[in-house]
Amino acid sequence: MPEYQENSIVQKIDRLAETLYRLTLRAPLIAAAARPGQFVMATCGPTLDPLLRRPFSIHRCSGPETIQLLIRVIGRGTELLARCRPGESVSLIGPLGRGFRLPAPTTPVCLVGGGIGIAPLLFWADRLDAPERCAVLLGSRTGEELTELTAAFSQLGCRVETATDDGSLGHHGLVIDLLIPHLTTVSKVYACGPHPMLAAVAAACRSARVPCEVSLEAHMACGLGACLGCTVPGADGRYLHVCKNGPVMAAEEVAWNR
Amino acid sequence: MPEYQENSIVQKIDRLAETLYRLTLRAPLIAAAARPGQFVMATCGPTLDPLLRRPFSIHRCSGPETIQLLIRVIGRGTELLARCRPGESVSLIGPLGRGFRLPAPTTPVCLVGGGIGIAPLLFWADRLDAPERCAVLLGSRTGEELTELTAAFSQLGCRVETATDDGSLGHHGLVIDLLIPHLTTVSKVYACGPHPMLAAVAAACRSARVPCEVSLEAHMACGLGACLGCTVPGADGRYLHVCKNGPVMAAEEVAWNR
Amino acid sequence: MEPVTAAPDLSVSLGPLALANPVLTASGTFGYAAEFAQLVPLSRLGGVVVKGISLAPRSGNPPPRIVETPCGMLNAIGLENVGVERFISDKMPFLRTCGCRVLVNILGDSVEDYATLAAKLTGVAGIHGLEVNISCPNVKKGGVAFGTVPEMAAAVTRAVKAATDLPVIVKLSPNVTDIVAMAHAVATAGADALSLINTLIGMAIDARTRRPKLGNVIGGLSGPAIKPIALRMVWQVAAAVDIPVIGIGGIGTAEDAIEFLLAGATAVQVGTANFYNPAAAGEIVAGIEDYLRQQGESSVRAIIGSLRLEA
Amino acid sequence: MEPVTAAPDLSVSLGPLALANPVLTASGTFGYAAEFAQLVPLSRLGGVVVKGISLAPRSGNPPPRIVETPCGMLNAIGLENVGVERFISDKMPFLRTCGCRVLVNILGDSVEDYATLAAKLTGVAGIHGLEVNISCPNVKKGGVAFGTVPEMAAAVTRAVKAATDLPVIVKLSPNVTDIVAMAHAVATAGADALSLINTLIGMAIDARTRRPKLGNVIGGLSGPAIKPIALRMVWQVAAAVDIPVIGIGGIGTAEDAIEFLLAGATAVQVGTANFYNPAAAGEIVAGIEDYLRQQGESSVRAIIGSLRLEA
Ligand SMILES: Cc1cc2nc3c(=O)[nH]c(=O)nc-3n(C[C@H](O)[C@H](O)[C@H](O)COP(=O)(O)OP(=O)(O)OC[C@H]3O[C@@H](n4cnc5c(N)ncnc54)[C@H](O)[C@@H]3O)c2cc1C
Ligand SMILES: Cc1cc2nc3c(=O)[nH]c(=O)nc-3n(C[C@H](O)[C@H](O)[C@H](O)COP(=O)(O)OP(=O)(O)OC[C@H]3O[C@@H](n4cnc5c(N)ncnc54)[C@H](O)[C@@H]3O)c2cc1C
Ligand SMILES: Cc1cc2nc3c(=O)[nH]c(=O)nc-3n(C[C@H](O)[C@H](O)[C@H](O)COP(=O)(O)O)c2cc1C
Ligand SMILES: Cc1cc2nc3c(=O)[nH]c(=O)nc-3n(C[C@H](O)[C@H](O)[C@H](O)COP(=O)(O)O)c2cc1C
Ligand code: FES
Ligand code: FES
Repeated sequence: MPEYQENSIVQKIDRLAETLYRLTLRAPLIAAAARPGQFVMATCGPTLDPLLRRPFSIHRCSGPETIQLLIRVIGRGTELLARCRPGESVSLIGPLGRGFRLPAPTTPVCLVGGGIGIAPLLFWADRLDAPERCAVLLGSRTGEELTELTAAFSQLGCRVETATDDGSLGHHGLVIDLLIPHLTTVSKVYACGPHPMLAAVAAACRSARVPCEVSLEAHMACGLGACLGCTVPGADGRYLHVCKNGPVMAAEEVAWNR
Repeated sequence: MPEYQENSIVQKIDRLAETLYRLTLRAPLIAAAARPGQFVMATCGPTLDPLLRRPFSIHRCSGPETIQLLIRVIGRGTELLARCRPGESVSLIGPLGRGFRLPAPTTPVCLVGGGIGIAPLLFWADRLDAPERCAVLLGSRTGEELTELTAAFSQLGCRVETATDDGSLGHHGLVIDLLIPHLTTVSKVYACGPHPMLAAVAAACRSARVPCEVSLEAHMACGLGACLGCTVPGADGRYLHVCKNGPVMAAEEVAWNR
Repeated sequence: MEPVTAAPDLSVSLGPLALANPVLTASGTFGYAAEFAQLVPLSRLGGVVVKGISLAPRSGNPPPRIVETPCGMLNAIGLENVGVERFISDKMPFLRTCGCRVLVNILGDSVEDYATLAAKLTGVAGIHGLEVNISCPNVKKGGVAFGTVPEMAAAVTRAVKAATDLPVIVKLSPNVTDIVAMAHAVATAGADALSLINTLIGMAIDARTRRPKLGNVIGGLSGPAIKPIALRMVWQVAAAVDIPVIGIGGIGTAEDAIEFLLAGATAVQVGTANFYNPAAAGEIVAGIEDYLRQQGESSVRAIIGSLRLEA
Repeated sequence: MEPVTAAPDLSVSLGPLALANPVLTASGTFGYAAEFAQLVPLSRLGGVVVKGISLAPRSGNPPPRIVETPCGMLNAIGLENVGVERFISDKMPFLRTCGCRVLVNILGDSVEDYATLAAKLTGVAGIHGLEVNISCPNVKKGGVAFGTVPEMAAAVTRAVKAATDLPVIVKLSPNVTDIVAMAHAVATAGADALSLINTLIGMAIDARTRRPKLGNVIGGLSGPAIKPIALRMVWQVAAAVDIPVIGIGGIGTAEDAIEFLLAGATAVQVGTANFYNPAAAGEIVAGIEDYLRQQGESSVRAIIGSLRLEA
């Protein structure tokens, strides 16, 4: 699979919520090659501090030559990215990693996203042959964060359900609560979000014998499989490397209890 | 003399030439206390790289609450400053160091500026009691760099003469050539510019027995007299510290030959 | 953990030396304190460590003396200082007024120099302790730095302790294979506390001119770049010795300082950060207080060495 | 100096090993080269040094293994690798096609391990040299790192030299008091070249959770932050030994690389920079060529060690 180091140009930056931004970048090589669930490594600023690139899921290929990133500001790197202005350039490496694998044709599936973990799911919904078969379950702290994203999934024809910690939108509680009723009908679950959410989703799917793919996070230096830094414990006792074995993995590959 | 650490706000940034910028900053405390020849230490970016503040002469107090810096882009710090946009903040420490000392009243004086060394001279001309007595001699690589600056001095009522390396404006040659004829009439010379220019000005003034003050440069960590980093050899064999003993010094204090 | 509402207790003790809070400024980065008086509320600091003082005045190294490096700086000041006599007559009057602890950093060419300096500073009003800089070359031993040979470091420590009744802090050099062995030697020789780290030896070259960027060719590396090394050494030393340790190296924020406290430092010194942010030391005092509230701790002493290693 | 128009000669020799240009990639930062094949024109590099290989496969340290630090990073990978058998069977086929020199970094728990590894790799087609990583603990000597004791480093060097006819480069650890003594010991023991530096030992703590940020608590510091230390050590070692030196540590631009060449390095390795800018090594080759033109030099060999120290 092709990989590029590409100087993308910021085309647009939208603030979706207090700490949530959507970056639209012109990156023709990466846009043409990207598959849902893959990620890019982005340089956050013009100097040597912060030093390392940051991994971000490809949120969407919004045109043949552009990609979008959904960015939650949590530290110095994401803060610098959120200050980008149109016309500036952001160096990207990508598309990287293994993306989502196709479900059986036409069967109903669930996409489960928590917080910033919603990012890769829109691209996936976009590329799934029949979005109507998608139930998209989105969880977040507050409703504000979900407004734009819910609309985007709905536009694709997905059925969207939401859960918020503060009850300001949809179910007042966890997104996993929304998943349980679906497990009797869906043929596959795709989940991305905080580790405890993924663990809960994996456990629920396992009980219900529904195949489940999860997109994991780990601190990364290279994103290329070279530094061996991005380890998570695997179910077989060996270490998995998120950037190469994932970020999307079958839930049963992962050692959830460690 | 008061010194402040002040978060200034960028009000305006003008590009005067290819690599020459004028920054207008709201910094009420520093503006109120500043005297010509003094400088500020400015933070260049939001991260730890570049780490140290950069010294810049106060180019002008353009209003009661604002100061201007004239910035030549030569490296990473100045590059970052030139990318500032109105509304952003720049941390300053100042006003620092010893400025120009007053000449005898009403006698004619010469201000000699080479390249970015012109920066502090405008503030000085501005505050001199009778600008008409000022002959301002400006040298530069090309005329483009001098257009705006010449106009500013002229507006104050100074007589301006220019010299350019490429002959595109005024005298085709060095600014020191412009100084020689004045040395018979002026009571004092104030000079700021590259070290070789200052050495030549100091030598000419010494021959003509005209008192001369020069503004020097040295790499600085603190600007406060604490790190002892900003040394230049003094005429008496001891080291001078540019940030405390200067930046403006009597030419005879400096060991020019070393 | 419950948020605590009473102001947390920030006081700590470096052996015999009590500090109102654990934040000091590092030698050579804060002059003689007067240089920062307009920018920093000195009385809010735990203390200041003044620029290293020698017996005779020193003029220092030829310029350039300072080079910026990635997230750090090299300095080759060459221990320029006014000498002990002028320090006492010219610099102490202001230092006596600054409202915080005053520690004097001393340096010499021989064991005797150190002892003489300690004796001269003992009994001077307003001096609360000595910090012994052993990163200097021992001219009698071919210029090998005192701080790289345990026996030489111990000899300096013993001599200084014998010459003074002031608290004696020995400042370790990081340019060694085994920092714990150095710490042991100095602790056994009677030091009241240790401070570490001094600068790492580095170099920079101007590719265009093919010359060293420092007049002295090599210099000392300081700043955020060295923080991980300093923290590791402080952790190793604090676990190995019974005397208090002061953490130094790249500290610029309260979070940095807290990392050192958790690793076992009883106090910290802020060095290079004073240059790029004179407000740093004050911000760190306030930030430690905030942290203690958030963590529900009523005293800073509760977090010293409280790094959690169990899984 | 006149600008030179003919392409400058970039070739250098590391003792018996000739390189088309002096730019290599550093062990552990370039995988087994295949990982970068789509981003880097491998045949334009002087060579690649592969991830450290041990006799048996190793699974490495628990996560987290990577922490960013100011202008640097800490890694505690724990020498995860596929082991020498799978390296030869699975990784060498690609490496044989990559069009540049291939050096294999080896590591062991004992002198015998190193010798066995060297013997196993000797005669494998496509391997042009061995780089001996002596920053590992000697399990027979209580876990003291081979690279911190001159005699132990010399013993490893002799054993590897006796086991192979490949060029042997010994990679020095910077965590020592006297890097020159280490270099002497290894050179006298027969090393064909030296490479330095490996990472400095560091640490990072999460203030909020009070836990180490690395699963292994301590890790190796690399990146631009350490460049001044690496450059100083390379300068000291290059002046002291007669064998070629490879400079490593924080090199990310041609200017960085040139600093090391001026200090006396015959070649350089690009490490952490491969992560933040995979194009770095290629840019450095091109940038050295530009520099030579600008400086009017027809060969890179003319600038090696050409630092000007006179005033
Ligand atoms: C495969 C993958 C896809 C991701 N997709 C997205 C996305 O689409 N949108 C989004 O906002 N975030 C995403 N993240 C998380 C994102 O990479 C981190 O939030 C980001 O690196 C934080 O950088 P910072 O400098 O702001 O934070 P800091 O905390 O200052 O970063 C310090 C260091 O920790 C690392 N780090 C911190 N948090 C994380 C994390 N959660 N995962 C990995 N490394 C981390 C940083 O990369 C950096 O090296 C993804 C992470 C991975 C591994
Ligand atoms: C008292 C004083 C007043 C000055 N006034 C002005 C002014 O009004 N306008 C202006 O454009 N420049 C002025 N300079 C020069 C200005 O400080 C440098 O051009 C600037 O620091 C370069 O930073 P950089 O990061 O772009 O360059 P880099 O070369 O990347 O800087 C690397 C390091 O070298 C130092 N450095 C580089 N050049 C100089 C220099 N000439 N003097 C001091 N330190 C230097 C930097 O501060 C930094 O620490 C003044 C310098 C001094 C000492
Ligand atoms: C410019 C400068 C001068 C210094 N002078 C001394 C000194 O005189 N005595 C001493 O013990 N340490 C001296 N140091 C070392 C610092 O006190 C401190 O140990 C070191 O800089 C590491 O801390 P930092 O990273 O916070 O700066 C000096 C450091 C700098 C940057
Ligand atoms: C993630 C990582 C893994 C490394 N693995 C090895 C290794 O297996 N063997 C070795 O000799 N050095 C290893 N190193 C050290 C590098 O080869 C190099 O010496 C060091 O990183 C300094 O160079 P740099 O600052 O350019 O990265 C590793 C470094 C990093 C960052
Ligand atoms: S991030 Fe380097 S191996 Fe995965
Ligand atoms: S810049 Fe620190 S003393 Fe002058």
